[in-house]
Amino acid sequence: MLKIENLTKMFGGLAAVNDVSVEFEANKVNAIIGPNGAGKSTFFNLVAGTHKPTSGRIILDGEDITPLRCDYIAQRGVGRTFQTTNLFEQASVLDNLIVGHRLRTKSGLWDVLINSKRLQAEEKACREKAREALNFVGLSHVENQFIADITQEERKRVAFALALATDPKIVLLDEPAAGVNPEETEGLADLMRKMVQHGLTVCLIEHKMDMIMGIADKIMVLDHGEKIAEGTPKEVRENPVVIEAYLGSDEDVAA
Amino acid sequence: MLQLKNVDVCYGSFKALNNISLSVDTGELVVLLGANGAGKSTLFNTISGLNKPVAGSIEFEGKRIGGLKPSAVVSSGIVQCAEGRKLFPQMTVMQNLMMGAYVHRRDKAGNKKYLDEVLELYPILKEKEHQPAGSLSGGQQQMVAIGRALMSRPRLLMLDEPSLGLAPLVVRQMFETIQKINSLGTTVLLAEQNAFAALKIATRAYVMENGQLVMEGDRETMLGNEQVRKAYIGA
Amino acid sequence: MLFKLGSLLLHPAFKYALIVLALLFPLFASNEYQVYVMASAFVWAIAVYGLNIITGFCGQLNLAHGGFFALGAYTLGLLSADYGWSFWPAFVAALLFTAFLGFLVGVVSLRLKEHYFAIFTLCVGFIIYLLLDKWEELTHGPIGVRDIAAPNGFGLVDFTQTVPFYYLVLAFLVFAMWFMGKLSRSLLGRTFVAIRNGDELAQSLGINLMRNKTLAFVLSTTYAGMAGALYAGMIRFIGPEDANVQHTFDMITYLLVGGIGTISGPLLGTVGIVWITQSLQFLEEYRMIIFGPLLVILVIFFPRGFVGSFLTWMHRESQKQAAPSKKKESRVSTGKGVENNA
Amino acid sequence: ESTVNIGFTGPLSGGAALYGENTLSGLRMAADEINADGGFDINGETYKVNIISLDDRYSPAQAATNAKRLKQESNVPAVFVPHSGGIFALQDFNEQDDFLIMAYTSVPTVTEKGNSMTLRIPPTFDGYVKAFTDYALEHEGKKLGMGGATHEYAKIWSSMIEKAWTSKGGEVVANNPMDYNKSADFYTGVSRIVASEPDVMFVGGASEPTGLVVQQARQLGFQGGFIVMDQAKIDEVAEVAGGLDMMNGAIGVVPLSVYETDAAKNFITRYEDKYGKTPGSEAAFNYLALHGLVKAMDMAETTEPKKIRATMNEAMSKLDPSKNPYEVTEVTEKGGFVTDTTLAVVEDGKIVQKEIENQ
Amino acid sequence: MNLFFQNIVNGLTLGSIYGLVALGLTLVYGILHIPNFAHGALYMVGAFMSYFLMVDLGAHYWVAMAGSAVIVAGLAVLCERLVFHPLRHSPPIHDKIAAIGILLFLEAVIQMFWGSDFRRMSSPFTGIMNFDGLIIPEQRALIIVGALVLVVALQLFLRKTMTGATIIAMAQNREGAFLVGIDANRVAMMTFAISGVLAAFAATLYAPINLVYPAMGHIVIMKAFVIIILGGMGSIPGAIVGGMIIGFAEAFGGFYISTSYKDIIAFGLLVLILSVRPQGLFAKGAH
Ligand SMILES: Nc1ncnc2c1ncn2[C@@H]1O[C@H](COP(=O)(O)OP(=O)(O)OP(=O)(O)O)[C@@H](O)[C@H]1O
Ligand SMILES: Nc1ncnc2c1ncn2[C@@H]1O[C@H](COP(=O)(O)OP(=O)(O)OP(=O)(O)O)[C@@H](O)[C@H]1O
Ligand SMILES: [Mg+2]
Ligand SMILES: [Mg+2]
Repeated sequence: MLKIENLTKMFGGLAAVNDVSVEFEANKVNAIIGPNGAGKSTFFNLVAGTHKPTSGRIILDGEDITPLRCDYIAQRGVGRTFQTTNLFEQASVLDNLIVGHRLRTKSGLWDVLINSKRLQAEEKACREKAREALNFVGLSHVENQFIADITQEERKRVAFALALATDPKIVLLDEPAAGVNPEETEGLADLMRKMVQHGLTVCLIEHKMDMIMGIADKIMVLDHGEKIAEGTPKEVRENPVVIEAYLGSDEDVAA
Repeated sequence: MLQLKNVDVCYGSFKALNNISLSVDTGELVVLLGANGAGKSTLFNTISGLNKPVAGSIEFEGKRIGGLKPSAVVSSGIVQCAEGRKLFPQMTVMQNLMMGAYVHRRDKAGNKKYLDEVLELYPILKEKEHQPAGSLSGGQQQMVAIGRALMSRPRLLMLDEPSLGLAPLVVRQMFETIQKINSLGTTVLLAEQNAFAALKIATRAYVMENGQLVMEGDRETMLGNEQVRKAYIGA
Repeated sequence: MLFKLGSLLLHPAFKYALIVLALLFPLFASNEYQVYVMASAFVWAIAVYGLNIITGFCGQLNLAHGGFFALGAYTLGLLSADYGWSFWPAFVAALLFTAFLGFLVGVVSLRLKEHYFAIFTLCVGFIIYLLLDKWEELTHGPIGVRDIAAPNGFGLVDFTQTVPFYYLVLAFLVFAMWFMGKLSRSLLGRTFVAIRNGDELAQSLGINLMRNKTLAFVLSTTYAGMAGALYAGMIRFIGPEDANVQHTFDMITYLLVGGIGTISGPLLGTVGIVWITQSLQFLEEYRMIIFGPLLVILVIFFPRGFVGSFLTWMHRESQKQAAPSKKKESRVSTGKGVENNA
Repeated sequence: ESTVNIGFTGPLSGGAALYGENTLSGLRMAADEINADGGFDINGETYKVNIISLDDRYSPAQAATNAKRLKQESNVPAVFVPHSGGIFALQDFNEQDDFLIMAYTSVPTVTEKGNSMTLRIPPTFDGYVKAFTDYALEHEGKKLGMGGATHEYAKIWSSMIEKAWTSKGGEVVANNPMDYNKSADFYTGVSRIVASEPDVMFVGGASEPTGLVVQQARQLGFQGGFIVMDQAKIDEVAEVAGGLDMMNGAIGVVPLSVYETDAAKNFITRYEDKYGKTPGSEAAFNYLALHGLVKAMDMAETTEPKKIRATMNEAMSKLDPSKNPYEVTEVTEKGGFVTDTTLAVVEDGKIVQKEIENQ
Repeated sequence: MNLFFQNIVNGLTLGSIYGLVALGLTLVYGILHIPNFAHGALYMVGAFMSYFLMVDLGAHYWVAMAGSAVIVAGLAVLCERLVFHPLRHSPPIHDKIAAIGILLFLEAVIQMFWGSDFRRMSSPFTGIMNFDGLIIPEQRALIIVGALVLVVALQLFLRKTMTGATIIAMAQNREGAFLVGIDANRVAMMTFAISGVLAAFAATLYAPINLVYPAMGHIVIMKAFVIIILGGMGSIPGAIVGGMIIGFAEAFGGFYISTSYKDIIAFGLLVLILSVRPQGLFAKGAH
């Protein structure tokens, strides 16, 4: 599905991502963990095209997407969320979501001017897509509320919905459960499982080990920009290098 | 030592804190549990003087501090280490720590002593003292933030989600040092999502929901409580 | 009660009522001067709608707007005065030219962010002014352009008369507002708003930043050009001072006071402030002593402008009425507070 | 007793406010005098004059709006406008709306375009140009450095000077106009002109910045004379430049203060009493224009603009000399006031009025 | 050759003034993120206050300068308290409009008291130094030296004093500053006060070789904005270097190309530089 070959990103003298090769399978939850500053977010930024890699290749479903700009990559089916999502506070949840499907539409200025059939159809499609995504994340009941009036966890779900509205094949989620309590974390994990059931591939950065261990099919561990381990949760958890660099030996606290 | 009675705080028409009464005794390590948006940060900011209560009273060591300016609260001995660290990114680690001593700026000798203590607690900061704080890793930044707070010589240290976004290894170290700080005599009020780790080092805990305190108890009671386990610790 | 009144204002029929009111205005007006002021307010309002597209929707504070307004006026003025074009072809040329120049400026400037973009465009506006002032061979320099053609009425109406001109401007204004309304609800408008909320997020949604920002910029300069051309046809004398940065600030004020990013705000703000300034004329040189603080007070107490504040209030009220109180349920207890005794 | 309203639109705030205020001060003074004298009469009824002034911040569009308002709400027969942009904008509709434009500008085109309801108050500057160039070529030298201002009025002046200078065999060694109203500093511009070693410098915008230009030219070692554009008044220029000694060899219009006539002296004293400062020509010209206008209404026995315009020539010729500091004697067909062209030169630190030699 | 040096002196004089005005602007921007469009009005008020103290009250030049600095600092603090402080949570466009409100108000008030006449203020430094044909009037030399002294003093204040450190802390993280007990209001007021003092000094230094009138701030403030963008918003060395770039561009462009195009040269330069370096010359990375 997503194949990364020798990916490197330098910021000045610093190798934020260093010669990472990895392959993510379709229809799985692929997690990335690692200490702070290991290059996880940078890795996502490279895949999504926000940053251009210094060297290496990114191949999505057999197509080399390395040179593409990020809006084209989004059109190829890469959706993502950010650690902090900026939504338009003074507009309703639904209004915020409609634009999510914009990349699948074609109408432009001229359509607005003559109020074309195409525009009407596409607007309808976008609205339906937004409702569908909202329904998927379980927030149909807040559709008319202002973003300013919904809770933190609901915002995270809206951010998911926004990524889903783009009709992605693969979604990149950057610390979606940061600052979310265990019960709600579980809810988000369920949501990710549901995405996979619906044929999506999930890529996830998280520090919450219990969650990762519970839902990940495969984990990649980054440290100082380098891949130090890769495997199933069980393999990773028992990997001495990972314990040394990231988990620590006391399982209690990590849990 | 710290006493809140019937405190209300509003953001515009939204009531973020509703009739909060809470107390912290000298030497305790009190944990405040609560979901996102429960109002933990709001409570801390209110105690710190960043928000003004619309009703109720806040007393610290017998003096009313509700409604004082943040600078006055810091001088009186309550120091907050806020969510998101709030460091001065272009200043060096040392400058950041020294800014922490701002309210005691005239006492040069005292500051030296506290600085040594902080560096003893976090030896890594000594190595990085001339680096800009913004260039450190997340965990190191959190250390600077706590170190800076300690430089203000708090008698009550308030820590707002210090483990947020940190790697498990670092989180564990973080809790260890919090316990250490507490055992050295500083009273601590700690807000956490990471309930299990927090409760393990706590004397007492409160649970907060939708701007209200809904439960209170010591460590054992809380750890034993079924509902708390389910909602805040996970299976 | 107030809420009911408010919903009346939001009723779709209300805008037709407004149009009828505007159509009848010349009959109510006690003299031609009032019609004239209203017509000039409408001209400015058209330009402010342009500013609303790039600044209100797309979030890029464009301080060259007054410059583009003047370019529209000059294109029409020079083509008609020096090259003998009649009004309407020159009008179309003015639209095309401001759109084209907007494209060029947009491509260069929209790479910049926030304050940098704002100040950069401030400088572009100033350069436009300097060019109009100094490039005498083309623009007549400080002497300005005279004998500009008035809109020809094809023998049916005489647009040099104030009242017919008022209706002409009104027609353009209604068109500008109509288009703006359509735009704001369309996918394109939503795309602009997405960009305002953040470049990164917008891009991750597959939105081509430069193309959309440039489109918004070109649209806004075209609006400015249209307003400028109408202005030239109204005053029929233009000079470099028409490109003064002050005009840009005036337009931002109109936009902000009315309600940035709203549909009716720009009109309300423009007409309101134009009349306020007219009615403060009796204070002569001291009127800025009143107007300055008034501006500050408006900005502090109505940060979203009159229309924006109203809309937010209406939304809150309607939510309240729809769902009186939605209690979040408690996780650990049955919702009563701690009996605290400490 | 009735009132006739007279309109004024000009800059009363913003960068050109001083100019607008000075203009208005002349009008106010004349109106006060007329009213203190008991007004004037039309067909037996006594009328007082009421000046209604509106600010236009130098904007032609605002001037047009103001004029509409003045006409519609106060039914003014005449509107005083002290800037050519505003005048051009008003000329678009003043015949149709039926009011006189009292234009204070010496730009010749305002009366050349054939607007039947425009009166140009100051003389056009063609006369000065000729006289100044002749004098300078004869007494100072052949090399001219041009350092005039860049506003519309100064531009027209400069181009006429340049033409006159070269056509009479002079040489323009530098042409470096400067923005007198907005410049932060003239040193650069002036040093560029001085570097070309001219015998004479053409300067002039508002008096005070002109003073700075003169001062800086002297500081940079310029020894020659100046041709001073009529907007600047030699006495005011000298005050800023650091005294008349700095201005030896300067040629300009005779400042009001040097006019030897009783009318002028008398006007200056009254103006100084009233406003506590020395009047400039914009005050004096507008003062006499309002007196002339009222005289015309008095004589025509009407406030109808067309009839006023028709009587204007006669009214000016009969105007009480004490109300006519510039001794305007006549109004041309096209609406221009006629005054004698004058010329003054600074010699040995004194302003000396010179006869203009006829060609 | 002398002409070349003459232009260097001209460039230095202009650059010093522009730099001083830009310094106050960049300070307020860097610390409080307010693009203070009213700064030019403070500059203008500074000139009028010195004029008033010198000409109407007969104070000595230096006394007038100090007095004016105190008054303008107070005025700037008032602006902060009454206008910018209530707007601290608003989007930046609101600050800009409010600042324009202040500007209109201040100009109108000054005009009410002093009218809009061009006024002339002289200083005790009227001599002219002549170095073998290179002419430097004393006041111009004073401007250059004064700007230098002020910049060094400001740097020392910010780097070496605790009070200066609080200002820097506030610039880097407002809430962090609260948390260590810095009184943010005091710092905000102090920042505005310093910007006011700088504006008053710049105006008083410059007034003797220029004219004093209500609109005198317009062009200077436009240039100051160009300068701080050029130098990187919030950067102190950037403001000085930017000031010098514009000063020299005007002096040399005005001399060797054309005076009437010198403004186009300055603004064109900015467009050119920003097209190549979108963050300005001295920006400390992206926000
Ligand atoms: N735009 C940038 N310019 C320069 N350095 C950068 C940039 N973005 C990231 N870095 C550096 O690259 C390294 C990796 O950062 P990254 O954000 O990818 O870490 P992370 O693994 O996501 O950490 P965390 O878990 O704290 O979010 C860090 O040292 C960071 O300082
Ligand atoms: N400045 C503000 N204006 C309006 N509402 C606010 C503001 N700050 C917080 N709130 C609201 O007050 C409530 C409590 O927020 P607070 O930040 O105190 O929660 P918290 O318990 O600290 O949550 P978290 O775990 O996310 O830090 C939330 O509903 C939040 O949306
Ligand atoms: Mg990250
Ligand atoms: Mg919080």
